[in-house]
Amino acid sequence: MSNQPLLQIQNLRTSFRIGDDYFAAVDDVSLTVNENEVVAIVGESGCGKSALAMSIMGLHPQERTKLEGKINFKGKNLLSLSTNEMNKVRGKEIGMIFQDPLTALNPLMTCGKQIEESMTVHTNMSSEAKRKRTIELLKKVGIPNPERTYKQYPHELSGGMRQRVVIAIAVACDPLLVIADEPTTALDVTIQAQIMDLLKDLQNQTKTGIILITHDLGVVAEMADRVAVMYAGEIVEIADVHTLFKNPLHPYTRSLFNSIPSSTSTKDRLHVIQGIVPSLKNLPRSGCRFKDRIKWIGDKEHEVNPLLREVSPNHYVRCTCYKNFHFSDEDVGDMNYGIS
Amino acid sequence: MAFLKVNNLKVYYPIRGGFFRRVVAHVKAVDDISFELNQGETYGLVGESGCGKTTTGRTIMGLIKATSGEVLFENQDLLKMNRRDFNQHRKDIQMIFQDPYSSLNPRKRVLDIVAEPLRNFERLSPAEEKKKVQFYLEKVGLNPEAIYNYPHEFSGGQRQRIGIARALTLKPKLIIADEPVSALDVSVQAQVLNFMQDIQKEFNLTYLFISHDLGIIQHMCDRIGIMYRGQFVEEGTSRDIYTNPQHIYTKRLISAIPDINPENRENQMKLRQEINSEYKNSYDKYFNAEGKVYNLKPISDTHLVALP
Amino acid sequence: MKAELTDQKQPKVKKQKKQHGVLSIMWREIVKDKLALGALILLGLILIIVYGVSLLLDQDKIVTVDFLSIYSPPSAEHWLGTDYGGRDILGQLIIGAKNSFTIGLCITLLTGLIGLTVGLIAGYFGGRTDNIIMRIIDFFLILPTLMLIIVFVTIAPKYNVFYFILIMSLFLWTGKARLIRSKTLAERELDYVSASKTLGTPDWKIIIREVLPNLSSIIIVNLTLNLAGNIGIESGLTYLGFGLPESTPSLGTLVSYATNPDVLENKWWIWLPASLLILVMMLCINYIGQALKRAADARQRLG
Amino acid sequence: MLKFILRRILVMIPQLFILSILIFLLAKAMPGDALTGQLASNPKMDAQTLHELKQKLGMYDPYYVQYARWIKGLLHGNLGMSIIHQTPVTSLIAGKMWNTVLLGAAVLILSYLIAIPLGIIGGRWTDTWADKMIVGYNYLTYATPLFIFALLMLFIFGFVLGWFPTSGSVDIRVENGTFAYYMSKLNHLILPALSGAIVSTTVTIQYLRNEIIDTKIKDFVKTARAKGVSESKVYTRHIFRNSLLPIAAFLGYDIVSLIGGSVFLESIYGYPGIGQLFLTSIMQRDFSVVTALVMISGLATLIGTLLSDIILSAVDPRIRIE
Repeated sequence: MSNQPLLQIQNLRTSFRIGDDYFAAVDDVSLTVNENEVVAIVGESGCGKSALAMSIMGLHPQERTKLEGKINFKGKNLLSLSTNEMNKVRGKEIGMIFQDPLTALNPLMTCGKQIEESMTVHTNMSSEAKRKRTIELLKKVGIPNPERTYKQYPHELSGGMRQRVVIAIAVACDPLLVIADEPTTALDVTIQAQIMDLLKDLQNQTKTGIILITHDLGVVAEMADRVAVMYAGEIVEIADVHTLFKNPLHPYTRSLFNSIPSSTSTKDRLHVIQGIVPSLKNLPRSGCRFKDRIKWIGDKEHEVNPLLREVSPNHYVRCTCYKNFHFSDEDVGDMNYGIS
Repeated sequence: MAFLKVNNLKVYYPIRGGFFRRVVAHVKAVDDISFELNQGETYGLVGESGCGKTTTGRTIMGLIKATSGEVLFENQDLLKMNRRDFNQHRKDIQMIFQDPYSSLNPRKRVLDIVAEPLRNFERLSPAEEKKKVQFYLEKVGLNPEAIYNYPHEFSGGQRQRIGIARALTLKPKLIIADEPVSALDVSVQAQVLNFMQDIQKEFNLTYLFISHDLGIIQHMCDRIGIMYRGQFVEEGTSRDIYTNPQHIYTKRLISAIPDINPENRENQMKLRQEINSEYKNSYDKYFNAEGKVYNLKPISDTHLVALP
Repeated sequence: MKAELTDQKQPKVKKQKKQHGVLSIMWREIVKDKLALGALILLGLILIIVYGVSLLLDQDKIVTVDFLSIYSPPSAEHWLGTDYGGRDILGQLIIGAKNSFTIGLCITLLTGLIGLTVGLIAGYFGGRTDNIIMRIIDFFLILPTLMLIIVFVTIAPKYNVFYFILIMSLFLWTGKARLIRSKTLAERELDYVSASKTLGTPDWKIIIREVLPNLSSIIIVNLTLNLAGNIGIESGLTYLGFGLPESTPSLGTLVSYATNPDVLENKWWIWLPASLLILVMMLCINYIGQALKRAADARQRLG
Repeated sequence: MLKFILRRILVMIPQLFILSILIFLLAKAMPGDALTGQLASNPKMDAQTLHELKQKLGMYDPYYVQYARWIKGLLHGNLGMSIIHQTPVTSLIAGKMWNTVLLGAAVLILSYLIAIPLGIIGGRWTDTWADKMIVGYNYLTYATPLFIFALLMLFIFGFVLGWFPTSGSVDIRVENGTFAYYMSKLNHLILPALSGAIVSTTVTIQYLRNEIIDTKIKDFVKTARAKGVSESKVYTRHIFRNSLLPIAAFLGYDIVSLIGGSVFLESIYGYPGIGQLFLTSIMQRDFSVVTALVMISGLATLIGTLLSDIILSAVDPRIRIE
């Protein structure tokens, strides 16, 4: 691992315009990704994890988005690049894998042409060379008959095969960093396992950094080296995967772990996080953002301005409320019953 | 006596082809399955997309026409009933749908949504009706005052509970839950699952729980049937299936569940590779020449596997 | 970006029925759009004047030929001049507008009723019913509609206004039926329809109580836009001489005087006001229709 | 592909059959023998001769015999005789057909030339002033009935400004085949074609614009951007291509509306074509011509829709594969 991180996000704030106001979906996020490292970003829908990924790629519609902070990649700040300069980074140095292979491919273009397109944009390869490389790539992502698939349209392939094509597009130009936004969510379990194994395989070969966006802690456990947990636009905990799964600290992380049905909890009651994920407009903007959902924890346990602190080497937790956190006994109270 | 017994159920769809669009073959969405449910238990139907689990549920519910077979509910065949008799039995079987957004009519108020079955089967005065609706809303943990609100004013989990309240009003005996939580976030998922267990006890419900998520199935179900291409490959208690899977497909499915412990990562990957190579090498042992599985054979009192 | 825009807690309880209906949303959208509101007011004014004045007008007097004032240009006596028979243009304009609008409305409602019924049935039941209905509609699609209407009008015995409305409706319901069918097909796939079935609700009730309310905005928009279209088709046919019988003058009748090049070139007061009135009415109705369309499509709402 | 076309043609046959029956019944409802044009309900004819003539024409035969006779004639290209002109309907129509085809083609080409750029501009730069102008233009053209618009165009450019001829398809004074002849034809064509084209741009513009706006937010466009494809290429390679596709399928249906439109355009501009022939024939009660024209129009419409389907299946791989 070189000393210089591959990607360094500093105090990133991504705000979207709703009406006349801007609301930060990603709020003051700092994160580094090293070469050959898989960093998972976990959270529920609306926590800002996808918005973060799209911010790195610069794919948010400019007229409705405000980006603040820095995203340093290979010595340049991606946020200060012009569209043209950014286009040279996208697809060449950073590749992206999308969630739904059904919609991520152009229905009117053959798979081969779609993979070749990034080579066309970024290299001067001859069409024969591009074709050869595309077929190589298709083979690499585990497509059984690459020559045939090269000429096929997306609708002729199964979901798993399509996702392999999407991955081939992402790694076509040997990027240094791959952002995978829920790459297995839309797939069946057995296909998900295949795609996870494929991604791990590719990563072992190429030593790329991967940012893995997911809501599935199982996928994280299988793939990630380091994990950042996001809640309401903020990172609430970062640690390496073993530490986080052995010793989760932040109340939100612990709640998440407790709410997954797993072999150990058969027929037991699952933990329920009170209340619901606040919408973008209603995000609490000050204090501990998770406060409302653990009301039995006293106010004085929270910090006024919660910071992400290193509590043990490389294990960061936001807010002090984790120290005396305990789960609530009253279980039925979870129905947020009789409100307003 | 079985509470619900499904015998040799088949649901085929014709494929038309050729120049004159004649029926050239059939998609066998459900291909000759038999299973039974005991009162009060939760029976899980698992499989990957397109395996026929949803079709099975909907056929029992009468939403899809069966090609052949029997669905015996309390010893009466639902498939042979005329419309009126079937409607009477419908009261006893209700359904929870996957998508909390599309399963509630956006143009109707909560009161009208929950009262719909009451209006079909019981003649109640508006006051009685309102009282009953509020009773069930309270049961599912929603504010009983919210009856004049519209579905879009609720969150996904709350909507799912409105759907459950609607299913409960007729005091059903069997509830078919078709992927009831797969559209929800983890924490909300937990809420709905807990709650389904609560009302099961309270109303002595039997569940046919359909899901693709093996973790949830394991958490919820007493007995499990694994489906693959319209057929059962294995059936057994939760313990049978998860600790002693016999069919290669079941093994594949279970090994594909990501392990929540990162320490097991390498083992898990190795296990998957082993099973994959077993799948390739001993394919003939598990599938016949047409790629179909064999008929179920008991290997213990509770455990059935599709082996030759 | 999937920011969930739901409320944090359970929704505020409503003590009373708050206006959530399609109509109130549409009304709000129109009020928000000043141009649409203007269009609505203008159209309302035109209709009030047309229907009000036509009550006061002595229709016989207007159609009486007066050879003393043939083709007289606008004057104090005849504000918009007279035609070849010396008849007052303004009076004809008002009666014509009334007839055109009323007949357009009748055709719209009749085709709406047929299209709605057929579309709902085909879309909801699907299968063979749908297949048969769609074959029929496909057949109507290939018919040279305008020519056939003209032929029907010509060979009709005892031709009158009702006959005209029926002929028009016979050929114009298919578009609506197709639209309603495809929307019903989409609604039918949604689980709330399945839910109603599992709750024992009979099919006709599901169609009327569940599916229909979800199509109401589309229907209203379609009817509005169709109203404009039908007024156009009616006056167009009348212009060609195959529309309303002579006893029922329409705006098209006045425009049809322009088939005479002399009238077109030199006597603008005869055909131009009617043309402009058609134009203004169609613009107003269409503009309202477009605003309603925005209201129906939440993505395009102004706020 | 060939199979698809063949099956599509097979579907046309029953439609054509029902159409022919409908026209046959209509013709029977018309006075005289509208099918062959042999007989006018001439009041001067006495009952005896009328009866004999009818017998000779087979009008007392059962309907199916008459129908078969008519179809047989049709298949041999015999559309009957025009009573008024006393010439075969075929030659009467042939003389006017080319003018209508010319006008129709001009309307179509002009319409697409105007609509596609406007639709693309509106879809790509949504909510800019240019887009607002286009939307406004669309409101106007959508609301304007063809006959009013054509009349106003004729009034303004033909009479008031005098830029274009106000009637006919060619100046009768120029010699057939000369350069001046073609120029005159073009000159007569511009105004009607432009009127028809402008009014028919609406649907195309609106559809194209909406389609582009919808395609813009599709996932595969994000994929393309994530590849580093430049903004302009994203539009040309991914968005426009995919949005123009459904437009291609409109072509067939455009032919359908052209037939209706030609009746108005030709009548207003005094342009001698099929539409005008239809109107004059029906006013002169020349019913054999009328039935022939309705039949031909139905056939043209059928071929138009067939064309649409073929084009669509040719450009969309999802349809091509069955």
